Amino acid sequence: MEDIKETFYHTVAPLDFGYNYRVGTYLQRYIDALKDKKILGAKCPQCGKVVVPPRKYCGACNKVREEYVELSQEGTLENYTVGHITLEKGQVNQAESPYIVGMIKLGGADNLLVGKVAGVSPQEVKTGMRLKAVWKDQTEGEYSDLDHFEPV
Amino acid sequence: MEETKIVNGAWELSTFHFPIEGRGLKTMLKNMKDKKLVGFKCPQCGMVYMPGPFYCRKCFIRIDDEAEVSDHGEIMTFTIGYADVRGNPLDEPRIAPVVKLDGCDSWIMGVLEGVKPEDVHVGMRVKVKWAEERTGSLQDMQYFLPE
Amino acid sequence: MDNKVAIVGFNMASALDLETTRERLSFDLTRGLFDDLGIERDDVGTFIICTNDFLDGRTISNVFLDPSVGAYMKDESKVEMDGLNALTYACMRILSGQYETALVATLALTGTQVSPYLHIGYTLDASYDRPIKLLNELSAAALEARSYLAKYGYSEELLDDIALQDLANAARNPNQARRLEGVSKDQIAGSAYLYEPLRELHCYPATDGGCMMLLASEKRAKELCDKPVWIKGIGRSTDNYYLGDRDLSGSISASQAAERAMGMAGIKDPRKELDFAEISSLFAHQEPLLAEAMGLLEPGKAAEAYKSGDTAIDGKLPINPSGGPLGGHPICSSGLMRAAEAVLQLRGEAGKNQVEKADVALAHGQDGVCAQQSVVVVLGT
Amino acid sequence: MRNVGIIGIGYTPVFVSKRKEVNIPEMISEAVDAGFQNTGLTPADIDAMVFGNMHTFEGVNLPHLWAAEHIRSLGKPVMRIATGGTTGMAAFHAGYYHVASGMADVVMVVTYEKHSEGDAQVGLMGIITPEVMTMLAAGIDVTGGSGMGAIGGGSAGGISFQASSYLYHSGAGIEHIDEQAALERRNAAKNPYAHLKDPEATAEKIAQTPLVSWPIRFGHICPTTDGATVCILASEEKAAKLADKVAWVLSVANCASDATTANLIESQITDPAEHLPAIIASKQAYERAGIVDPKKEIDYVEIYNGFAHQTLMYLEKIGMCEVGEAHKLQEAGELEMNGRCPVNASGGVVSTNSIGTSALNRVTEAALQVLGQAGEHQVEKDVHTALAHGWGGLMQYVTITILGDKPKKA
Repeated sequence: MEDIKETFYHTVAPLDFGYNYRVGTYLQRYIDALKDKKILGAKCPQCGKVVVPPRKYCGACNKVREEYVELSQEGTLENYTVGHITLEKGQVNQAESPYIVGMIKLGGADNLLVGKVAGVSPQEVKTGMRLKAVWKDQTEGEYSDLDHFEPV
Repeated sequence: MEETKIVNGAWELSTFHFPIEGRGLKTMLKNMKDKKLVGFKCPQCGMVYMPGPFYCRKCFIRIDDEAEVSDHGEIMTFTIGYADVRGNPLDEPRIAPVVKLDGCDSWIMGVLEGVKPEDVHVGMRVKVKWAEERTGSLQDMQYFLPE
Repeated sequence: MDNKVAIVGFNMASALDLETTRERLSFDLTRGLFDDLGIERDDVGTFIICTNDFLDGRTISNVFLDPSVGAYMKDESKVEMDGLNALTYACMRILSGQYETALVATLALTGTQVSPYLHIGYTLDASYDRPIKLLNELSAAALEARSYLAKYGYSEELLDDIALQDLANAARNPNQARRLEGVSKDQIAGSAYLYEPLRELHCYPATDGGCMMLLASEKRAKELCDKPVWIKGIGRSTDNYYLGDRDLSGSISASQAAERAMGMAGIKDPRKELDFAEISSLFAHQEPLLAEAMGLLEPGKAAEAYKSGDTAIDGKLPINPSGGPLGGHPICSSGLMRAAEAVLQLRGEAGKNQVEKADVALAHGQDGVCAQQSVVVVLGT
Repeated sequence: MRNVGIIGIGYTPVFVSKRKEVNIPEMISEAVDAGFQNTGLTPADIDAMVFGNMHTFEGVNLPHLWAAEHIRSLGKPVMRIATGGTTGMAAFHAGYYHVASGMADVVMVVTYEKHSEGDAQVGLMGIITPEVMTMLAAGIDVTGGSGMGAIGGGSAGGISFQASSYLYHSGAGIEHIDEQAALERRNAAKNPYAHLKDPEATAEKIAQTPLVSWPIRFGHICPTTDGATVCILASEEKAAKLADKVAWVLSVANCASDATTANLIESQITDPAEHLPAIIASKQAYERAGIVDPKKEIDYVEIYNGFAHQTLMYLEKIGMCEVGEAHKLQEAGELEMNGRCPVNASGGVVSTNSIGTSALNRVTEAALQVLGQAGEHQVEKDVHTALAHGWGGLMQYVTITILGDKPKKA
């Protein structure tokens, strides 16, 4: 019986191919507002629902969202998970300490924003908590300007 | 319209471990030490492939029979390279033929020396120039020369 | 679709490490299938390959696979989703009348060649979710799991009960990759949290695998095999990408896909008319969630159903008697393997996992984060 | 088999090298919008969708998922097809089979590429990276340095072998490739959806561009383009209700061979210039469409020519002329828009290549000619039947679609 694995090459390709993604017109507005410590949503002219972050099409209504709406910086934690691992390049590693990923309903929005939740322990976090946005001191027009959410 | 911000991403190929078929190539390299070219022959249609895959494209059956191939052959097509893979100009144009070796049905790509670019042509007979010291690598087969 | 296209045969393999290459896996499985059916590659009219470039680590991942599935100088195309979508396309090609037979060829080496989680990573919104780095396949599934548990006030114990049933079924199934003999509830409940409430044994394992399936028209099917299994209905649908826009406690894609498939098959009361279901539940909670969305489980009754054994092999409506994707999930092949497992049951060849009455079955496949897309196929004898 | 027709086409407003303002879904949505606007249809009219592109070129897996809202696919079946350069037409064929099988009545096919966000060289390298790495590990020099196995000695290796072999077998010269590139760039100048346009292009101008790998020059090579294309297909019954004019699909066919650029992992047995798959697929397509003599019965051809020699080469493979005749037709002016065998009035792929759309654009451009809606680049002769061709992979895939101004008789 031939040793099948002996007939193979086991190849690695020490390459990561890079890409440069344009954020597009809607997320650019969102990022610009983050610099001013504001959170923007976009409103559908038909159903009136506001989504955050803003996106061009309301899929349900087949309408272009044209109006940007400033949202409250406070909201309710509707759903969350406590991460015990990290996934970097698809590899599972133990996290240094457990951390919280939340889905937050901001005042004025009709959908949930996925955000990092801090300032509360993983044992004490629960749905229904009121949270507020915490900003970086120096905002730079980056997604990371909105650092995390913490209990009000 | 205005340009918008760029965020970076990557295709993380570095995390892959690829198992690649190697029987044909390993067999070929191993035998080159003795200036021999060895492919594999389909027991049904008689097609000779080098490097030999483990199955026949046409008959769709396993191939396990080795077959020796000549180090002489014929140019099926060729190109003359003026730039490297990154598009930078080469110092000297390089003639790269695709050769069908006698006794083999698959084609092999290589480099042709000893002939001017304007004299190379399809159908030209060529032979392998073997290295004096051979190690069982493709460097053993240095290049093609006109027959 | 009254008995116009049938599954006449398949050949599959799955393991945590198959010790093979893509070419060898596809050749070995296809050759084996041809030998079983006594056919050659000229007997196949058209080939649908189903692989994914990000899993194969290659642009145009079918480039080297055409010859190794027998498609040299043949009609071939590639679907880049779950295998049941490739089955759908093969089915269309036969229904059009252009071809009598079609080979569906699916494979992925997501056990040994690449992390299975990368592939979902690349589906994320490149201009937002990827730079934010909070969502990945596992965190998204965990959010979905909590949403589902919270909806009916289920405890996390339900996840252990589901996983136990699946892993015990998988342990008896020679086609499965993860076979944990004597698996216990404590073992599951004691496995490490990845993202709460999901623990390691609530999640699919990284798996190598492939599945080749031959479909045929009514006429050819009867010539090629004694026990053709008929495709009675197919349904597919798509949900929004954005998790924050979706109700994660249910699945619109699965309910719409199931409604369409059952509509085509003429099934009005799935709980009565279906004999069992093979569902692509990649995480324990997805099994009742998807079953509920497809009308197979009464909403809010999942905890009872799993405790009472209604979903077990000898239950009222067995779900994943094969063990489902918790026993092995070679991406791209996984949904097609659900269909293949259903065929084994319908032919009465499922061995230790055979359900008693097996005449009509449902197979489900999914793509994207939290089953953004679903495909449902109804099969019958 | 049910008759299937093209009832609508939508392009992004421009096909250019860099769309710097929009993200991927926003760009695709422009073509989807155009599809709806041009036909007066709404998403409610669409039963199913087929989506295609080459996703490693942008590093987005299954982009139809992210773009679901933007392509208006919520609640709809969407099938993703990708087969290299043939992706656009392979997706079209999938749309065709959706309708022909009776599984859907109206199908929208969506394709795109946003090359500027990735690197086309990277995308193409990605086809054989593991194989190349294996060859390196086995001591084979693949960088064009020394020894055997250098991939064609240059960047356009595989294609150069094809072009070189084609010139040998046809008797054409490099000047004919120059002229073909010039002819198509001149045509492109009349097409608002083309990328490289040059109304003054001449063979002499093309001949001044540097040689990459004989006989391929820079001037023979396609650009990389950002753009998206949509095509809507319908059953005969639905088409009668939804459209005034229909380009009917008379047949589709495709064929795959082995990878035809020699590397040392997979032996090559197929001549890239003989291109058997093109011969097989076109014969099948003619047979299915009931065409006996394509030279007489096909009025217009769109060839997928990532490289300019391929227009001439494939005209011969698909039987529009005998081997060795294409360059003579070119010399006689017959390939021009006012010629007897007009080809690539759109400017072809050599002028515009957003790769996921490229093979679909061959179909949509052929359809526009059949419909008489090609505007400034409408050819002079009446177009009753047209053929669209695509190639992809490592030169081993071919797709063919034949369109007509009347549905096929049952």
